[in-house]
Amino acid sequence: MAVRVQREDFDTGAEIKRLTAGRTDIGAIVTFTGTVRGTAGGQGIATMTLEYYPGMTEAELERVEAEANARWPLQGTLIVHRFGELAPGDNIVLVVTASPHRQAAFQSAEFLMDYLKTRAPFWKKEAGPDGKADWVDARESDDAATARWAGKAQ
Amino acid sequence: MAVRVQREDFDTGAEIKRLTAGRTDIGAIVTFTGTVRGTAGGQGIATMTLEYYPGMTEAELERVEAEANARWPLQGTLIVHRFGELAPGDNIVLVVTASPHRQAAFQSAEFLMDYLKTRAPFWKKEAGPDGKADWVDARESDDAATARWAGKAQ
Amino acid sequence: MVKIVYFAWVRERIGKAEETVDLPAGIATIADLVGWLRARGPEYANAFAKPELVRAAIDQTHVKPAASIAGAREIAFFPPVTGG
Amino acid sequence: MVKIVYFAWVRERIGKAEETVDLPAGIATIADLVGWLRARGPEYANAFAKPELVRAAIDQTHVKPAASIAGAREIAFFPPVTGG
Repeated sequence: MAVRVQREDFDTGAEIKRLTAGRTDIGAIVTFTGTVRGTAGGQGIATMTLEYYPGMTEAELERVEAEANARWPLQGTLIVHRFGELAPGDNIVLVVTASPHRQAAFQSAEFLMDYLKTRAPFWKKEAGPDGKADWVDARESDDAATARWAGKAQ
Repeated sequence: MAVRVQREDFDTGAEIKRLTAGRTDIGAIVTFTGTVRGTAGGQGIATMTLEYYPGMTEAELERVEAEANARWPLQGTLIVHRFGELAPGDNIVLVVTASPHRQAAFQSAEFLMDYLKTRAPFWKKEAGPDGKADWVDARESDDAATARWAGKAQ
Repeated sequence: MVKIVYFAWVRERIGKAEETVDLPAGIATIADLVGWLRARGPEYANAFAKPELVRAAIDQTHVKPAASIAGAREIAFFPPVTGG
Repeated sequence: MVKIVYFAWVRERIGKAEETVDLPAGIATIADLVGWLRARGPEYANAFAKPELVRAAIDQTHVKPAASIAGAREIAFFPPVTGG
């Protein structure tokens, strides 16, 4: 289990290797990589800036990572989330889950991403090509995606 | 869209980079990497050998890849499957899906893997530490996993 | 003395990321604190113009407006999170 | 003349990966072909001892035992697939 909030980019392939090196008990590794899209709601995006709450954000990510490990038989999990100014095409977030079973690896990665996209303490500001920047509003459809995990049995 | 059946190993990180290089319209990339486990049914595994049907196997993988692209809004898909003799910890199969939406990326990757684990023309032979080798029988639980996609709306 | 931290547009409107304040007696809850802050100046009034849009945390744990701030070391105000 | 290919334990039991055979008249379906193959020798009888465990494809498309083999260029026999 590991959580990192960092300004630097990450390397999905290297993270998989680190998580699985020398192990022969893992059968399934799922990764989710989130990237900055060049448009949002039909508008062009020049930059996306992510702010977070140092201390609280990491603690929340560790809590949800522990919850995923309690719900599914996982052998390794990793959450990496970037902050600062990002450009279209840049990586934002990485989730890696490893399990003997592919369903557990898929479901736990989706669970973690639903949380990260809706409940994790990050705030997003998007600037258009004209430099005009706005904070992004919270989205309801994402909350619905997270709600479906509430009370869900393994 | 791309399908490869190959003896050589693959590099998940490099495949992600190849699929997404220079693009700013992708928001979500999911990868599934399947690896050889060191035990099966409580027995140790020394090697796993995969046989396939050259021509038919690729055609089937391309068919299911096209089906995934018809069901979900995908911007890129990749299936790489190895054949030949593999050892515990080795990579077996890689699926990569890219989409503007994380749910589509997750669901299509899971759909492709359910197919690959149950319907794709591959045959698996496992050898124990004593060198005794047996062909693996088809598994019913995996067929159930594939059946749930039948007729499922997007 | 309690440290207050602000994030995203709450921070931008107030014009500072954090401050340490001496609270008068009678400020018992998050809602009390919001009321007190709003009276400190137009930048605060602007940040808390719609208090229902501002979330709070005490010592890095989410809390409701009715939560007691007794013993708090760090109180945070921020918009609803927008994820990654 | 039709090419027949075998995979996995079907291949191992028969002892060859492929062969090209001249079929006698009256061999119209996959099931007919299986019956004809079984009579070719003990290795074939062994491979097709439980015909329900052997799957078939004509020109790389899965077919049922009742499928006609008329016009087939390549017929394949293999166990149920076991995936990756």
